[in-house]
Amino acid sequence: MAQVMVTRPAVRTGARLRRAGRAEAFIVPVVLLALWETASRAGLVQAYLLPPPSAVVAYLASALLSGELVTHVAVSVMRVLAGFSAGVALALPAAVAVGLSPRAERLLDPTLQAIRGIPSLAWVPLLLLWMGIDEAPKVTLIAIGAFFPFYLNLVAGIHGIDRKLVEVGRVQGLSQLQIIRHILLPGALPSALTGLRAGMNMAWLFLVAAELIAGTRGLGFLLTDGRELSRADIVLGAILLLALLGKFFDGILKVLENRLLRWRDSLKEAKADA
Amino acid sequence: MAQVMVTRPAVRTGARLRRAGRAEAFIVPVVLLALWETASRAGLVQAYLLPPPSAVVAYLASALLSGELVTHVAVSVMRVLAGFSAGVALALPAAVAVGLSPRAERLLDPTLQAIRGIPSLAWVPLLLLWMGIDEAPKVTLIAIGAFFPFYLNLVAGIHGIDRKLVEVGRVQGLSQLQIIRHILLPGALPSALTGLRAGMNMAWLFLVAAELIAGTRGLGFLLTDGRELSRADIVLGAILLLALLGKFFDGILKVLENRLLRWRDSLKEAKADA
Amino acid sequence: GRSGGAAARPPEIRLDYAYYSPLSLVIKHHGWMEEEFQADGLPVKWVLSLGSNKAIEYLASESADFTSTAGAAALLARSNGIPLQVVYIYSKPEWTALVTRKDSPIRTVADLKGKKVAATKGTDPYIFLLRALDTAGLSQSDIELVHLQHPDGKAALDRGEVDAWAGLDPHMAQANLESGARLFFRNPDFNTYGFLNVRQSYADRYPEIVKRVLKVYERARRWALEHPEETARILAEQAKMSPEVARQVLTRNDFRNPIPGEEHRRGLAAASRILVKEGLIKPGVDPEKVIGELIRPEFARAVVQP
Amino acid sequence: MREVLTVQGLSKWFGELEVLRGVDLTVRAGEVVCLVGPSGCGKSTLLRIAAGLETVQGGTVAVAGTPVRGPHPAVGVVFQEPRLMPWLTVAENIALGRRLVPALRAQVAELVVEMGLGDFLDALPKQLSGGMAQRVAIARGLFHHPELLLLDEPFSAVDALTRMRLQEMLLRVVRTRGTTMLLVTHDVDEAVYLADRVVVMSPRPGRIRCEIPVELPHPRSRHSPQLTSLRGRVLAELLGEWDTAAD
Amino acid sequence: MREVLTVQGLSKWFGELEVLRGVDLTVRAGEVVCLVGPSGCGKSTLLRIAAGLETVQGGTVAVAGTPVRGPHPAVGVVFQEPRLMPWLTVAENIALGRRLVPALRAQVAELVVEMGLGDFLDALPKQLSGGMAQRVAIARGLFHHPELLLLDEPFSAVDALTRMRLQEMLLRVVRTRGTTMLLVTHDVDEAVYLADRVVVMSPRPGRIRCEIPVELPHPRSRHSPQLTSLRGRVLAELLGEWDTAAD
Ligand SMILES: Nc1ncnc2c1ncn2[C@@H]1O[C@H](COP(=O)(O)OP(=O)(O)OP(=O)(O)O)[C@@H](O)[C@H]1O
Ligand SMILES: Nc1ncnc2c1ncn2[C@@H]1O[C@H](COP(=O)(O)OP(=O)(O)OP(=O)(O)O)[C@@H](O)[C@H]1O
Ligand SMILES: [Mg+2]
Ligand SMILES: [Mg+2]
Repeated sequence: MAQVMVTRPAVRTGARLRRAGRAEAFIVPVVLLALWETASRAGLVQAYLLPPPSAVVAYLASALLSGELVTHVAVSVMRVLAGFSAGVALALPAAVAVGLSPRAERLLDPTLQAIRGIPSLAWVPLLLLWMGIDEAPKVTLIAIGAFFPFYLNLVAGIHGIDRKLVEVGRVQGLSQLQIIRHILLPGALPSALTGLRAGMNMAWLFLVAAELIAGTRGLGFLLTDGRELSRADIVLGAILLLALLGKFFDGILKVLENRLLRWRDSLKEAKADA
Repeated sequence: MAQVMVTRPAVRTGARLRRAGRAEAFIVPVVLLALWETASRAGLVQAYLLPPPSAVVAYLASALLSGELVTHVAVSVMRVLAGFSAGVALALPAAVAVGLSPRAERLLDPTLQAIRGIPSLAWVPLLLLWMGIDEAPKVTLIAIGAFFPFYLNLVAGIHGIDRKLVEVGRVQGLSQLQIIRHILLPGALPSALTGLRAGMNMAWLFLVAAELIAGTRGLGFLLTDGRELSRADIVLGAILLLALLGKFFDGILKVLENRLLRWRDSLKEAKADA
Repeated sequence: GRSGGAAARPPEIRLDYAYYSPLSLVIKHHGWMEEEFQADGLPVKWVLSLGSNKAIEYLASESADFTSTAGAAALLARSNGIPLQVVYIYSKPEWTALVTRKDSPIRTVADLKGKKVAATKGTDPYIFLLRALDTAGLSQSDIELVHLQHPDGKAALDRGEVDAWAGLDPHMAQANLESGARLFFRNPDFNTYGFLNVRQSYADRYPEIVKRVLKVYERARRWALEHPEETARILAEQAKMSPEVARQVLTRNDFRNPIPGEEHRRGLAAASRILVKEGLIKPGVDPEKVIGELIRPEFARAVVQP
Repeated sequence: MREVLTVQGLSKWFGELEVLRGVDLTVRAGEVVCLVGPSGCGKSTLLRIAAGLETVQGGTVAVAGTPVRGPHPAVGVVFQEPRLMPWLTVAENIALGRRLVPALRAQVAELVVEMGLGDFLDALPKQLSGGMAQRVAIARGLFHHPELLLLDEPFSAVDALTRMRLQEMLLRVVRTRGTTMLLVTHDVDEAVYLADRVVVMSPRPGRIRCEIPVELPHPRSRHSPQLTSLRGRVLAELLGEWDTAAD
Repeated sequence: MREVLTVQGLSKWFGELEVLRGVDLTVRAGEVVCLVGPSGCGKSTLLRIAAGLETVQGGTVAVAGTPVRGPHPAVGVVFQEPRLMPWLTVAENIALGRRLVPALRAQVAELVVEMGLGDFLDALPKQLSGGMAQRVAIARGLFHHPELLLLDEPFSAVDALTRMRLQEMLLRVVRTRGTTMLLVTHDVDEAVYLADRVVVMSPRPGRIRCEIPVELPHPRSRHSPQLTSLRGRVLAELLGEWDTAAD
């Protein structure tokens, strides 16, 4: 009988593995970009319809040098962060109420679910009407976008909490508020974090509609503007930046998720511990 | 010492309570509609900006009589269902792979997360380029919308599964496929159902962008058309229908959710059992 | 109150600029509007309109007070109850035409029979298409109309998804330069002009302000007539167009008659017949009456010197 | 003596399943009552009802003379499963709901050492063995000094020696704080060693089959002939019911 | 006799925590070995390693001569907690992963009756008492007829009489199917009654303190003097270690 299971040397689980992991993340995008560039150069698609990545990068570089890009990105990031925070801050009490009280659920949930069905583009004329054309309607629209995924996931998370744990809180003499704070919210945390990530995503998606409202700055504006001007390089540059920024903020939330959920004894954490 | 805890009479938990619950759902929307109608009639808002609900209903009634509305609704419902099914069908294997294999996660997840950041409007020119102007790009766009919420929630659900239960499957000699089928998927079901509902929502949201592509029918088209023609009653009628249809399909999924999750010993089911 | 006359003044001057209104770009570029109202301490707020329907939304929701649209869009809005009026014609643009691919066999409007044609419903190119069909004795049912947003129409044409496209500048100019797309049917009179609109109540309340804004527009118009090259440069720069596209677009703008009048009334009347036929104007609305209410030439007459 | 827990004519159904039928039970201040009975007879259910966690179909339950309508602040519960919050450390679980200021932490630490878990104050539940988790749950139940403590098989997952140590600790708590205890156990030795009274339940639908007083002063010797004979009586009662049920 | 489980020089750390130190253990075909030791000494960990669920830092583990690299089809495990799938009924949990065709269902039903859970074939886990859930878990472990069965405190949540019935059932399984068993328990009576050999572990880091063979034929009498004296020996070993550890 031979030596059986030896743990993998500590080194592998450390920096080296993580670096390998990061590298793997680039395989798919790099292959896609290479295909696209080749197709463009080979004339399979017209450059004015789908300019090659190099042309997009060239545009981005020039816009970066002119300082314009920084403004667009900064403005959009500010809007998304403001709207996202507002949406999440409103969704939290709503979800707690609906998650806990069947009465609140009957009263609020159907209406919220219906409002959830209103597409971002449909909000534009309404918000314009109510709030004019400054920052308020834009941030509000983004907040609406971020509200629902977080709300939905948090309600589901609260509904899914093990009744047994809530009973512990009750017999330990915790107040309703303490139960919410110490049991329901942490217990619903995995769902809430999924909701946070989905809400952040939605905030970025709604940004484009928001920046249809009388804007001249921001990535959403850049996208619409590029289309209006038939500038495929601008359109693709904006898409690229939106995708990267979305990914970046999602990445931050993912790190947060990994940290906050270390206590779990689940598949994910089992892998991480190994 | 008096009689203490008597269960509530069975009647209340039955039909009566349910009926009361349904009625409560209408309080908020009815109040909102009444306010809006009053504001319109009192001249607080111009009818050309925000026509009163009665005007919107009048438009819907006329469109219903002309048969036009039925077509719009039918076409949109078909597109949403087709796109939703396709998106979910694709997200399932992707989520299972990413949920189970850290390698698949490293390889696929970052790219998917970036693609998730591309807003619906940005997809329109790309899909047009790849798929032309028929049904294919519309359904594809809706599928893209439905894909991500389901994917994200299912991955989170699989990652959150109690490692202990998976171990049971392994020692009971279940194959990897059996573990997925009998443990991971049912265990991730609560999250998956949340994702299904979010995906259905996203499908309706993406519908509007999809119907910008060479459509003459569908609720998304109606919305865009109404805006193009400065017809606020059409815009609001379309919004109303989108909200109601979204709510309707969400309701179906919610019923499904309640049925499929009866096994849970959670807050929600505790309330339902009581 | 309404009696204020010259004394009444809004808190700020809110107006739009648009890539399809070269004069607005010229004014913004030179800062003439700010210059005009500086002495009064009135701030000027610019809003970018990315299309007629957005410009109308800004006007209707009182987010802006002067906005630029195509004439047909203003007509539709007025017929749907939005109380706007045209006070100035910023251009007689030939911004739309029928376009096909370089190698397409389509030569005349008659060739469109049974073909797929892309257009955006309710917009100038759409009306242009229907009027063009009319000249060849065709109607909408003789072609297969494909509803596409302007930039999407251009792409669809290029990819052969459609046989022709009711194009709009600058997409049209670009298609022409990029892939040699042909403008096979042109007629400047079938375009419905570039309207500068205000809300009726605003015009009633602040007639002096309206005149002074138009005065600035006049200044820009004269300057543009005198400096076509520089105007093209401004257009290229502000609207991120290549210089060639900007030059081509500018050649299709005619700045000579800024006063709303009979010419425009006729143009709108012709357009309105199409709009009524297509059901885009609500039944029960009298187009003649609407056009009468829409056109308000008094301010331009007072400002424009022949 | 004052009645801390009074149960009269209690009946409980879970849907179609009759679990308790006409249960009467009284626990007086300072008493230790042990509840034994076959698995599934309704012991946990009875405890949960006393804790205010279940509705009933008939009968009355009162704690210190007040009808039970929900969890009572003076009643502590140690559930049959550890039920630790997986996101809290051992110390945080024990002081659930309170901020772990240094003074409180010191108190918790003391209790944790008494439980033989000295090194695990800051461990997460997933890092504990079964018996360790159970001991944390006991510490949590004791921590807020309840007047009445309901314990559901609290020592089922610990080894014989740890169990003895914990039994002594419980008796010490009764002696020093005057805590009243109702303890479910399936270990008959444990029941007769700890209890002032052993209550034997019949198989489902659970009724009180008999109450066996254990009138021996503490400290008791675990192998005294009196305890051995009591043990025999309790087993016989259990066995009798078992045989009845098997018919 | 053939060695079914062979453990040599096993050492296991959880991060900074040394749990097992140089453990050697052999279980031969048809043997019943009981593992006793203080709570937290590494009994469950040792079982989990034998089941192929943990990596180790040193030493070898083999089942039927083959190094363990993961769960082995011929090894069954009954975990310390019931670990039932909450979405499956009792019958589905027992037949986990297989479609409940009528023939299979009949087999399951038979086992369920043997476990004293006759009426609960279609109940959900949330409708079971603690002891009932544990019995379902035992049934699941037995159901696929493993050659080697690892049981982690399988009877900790059931009453004395059910426990005896289940012990007899296990012995019957050993006799009729020749199943080999490694059983963790903290009940010394149970250990000496069931085992061919009792293995005593020391406190963490767990080592094998001693092995006490029980060379008495079955059926044994629970109160025979031999068993009582063996019980004393085991307790003394445990206690000895306890005292050593307490120093
Ligand atoms: N939530 C529930 N829904 C339905 N039935 C239940 C529920 N909880 C318990 N039961 C049933 O009630 C009966 C009594 O359960 P209880 O947990 O009180 O038993 P117990 O005496 O504590 O048993 P054990 O010693 O095995 O823990 C059991 O038959 C069980 O199936
Ligand atoms: N996943 C884990 N991570 C970190 N430490 C762990 C983990 N699992 C167990 N331990 C530690 O390993 C030690 C042994 O645990 P194990 O569960 O094997 O004990 P045990 O002998 O079964 O105890 P008990 O009789 O209480 O069940 C304990 O100190 C525990 O804290
Ligand atoms: Mg119980
Ligand atoms: Mg253990």
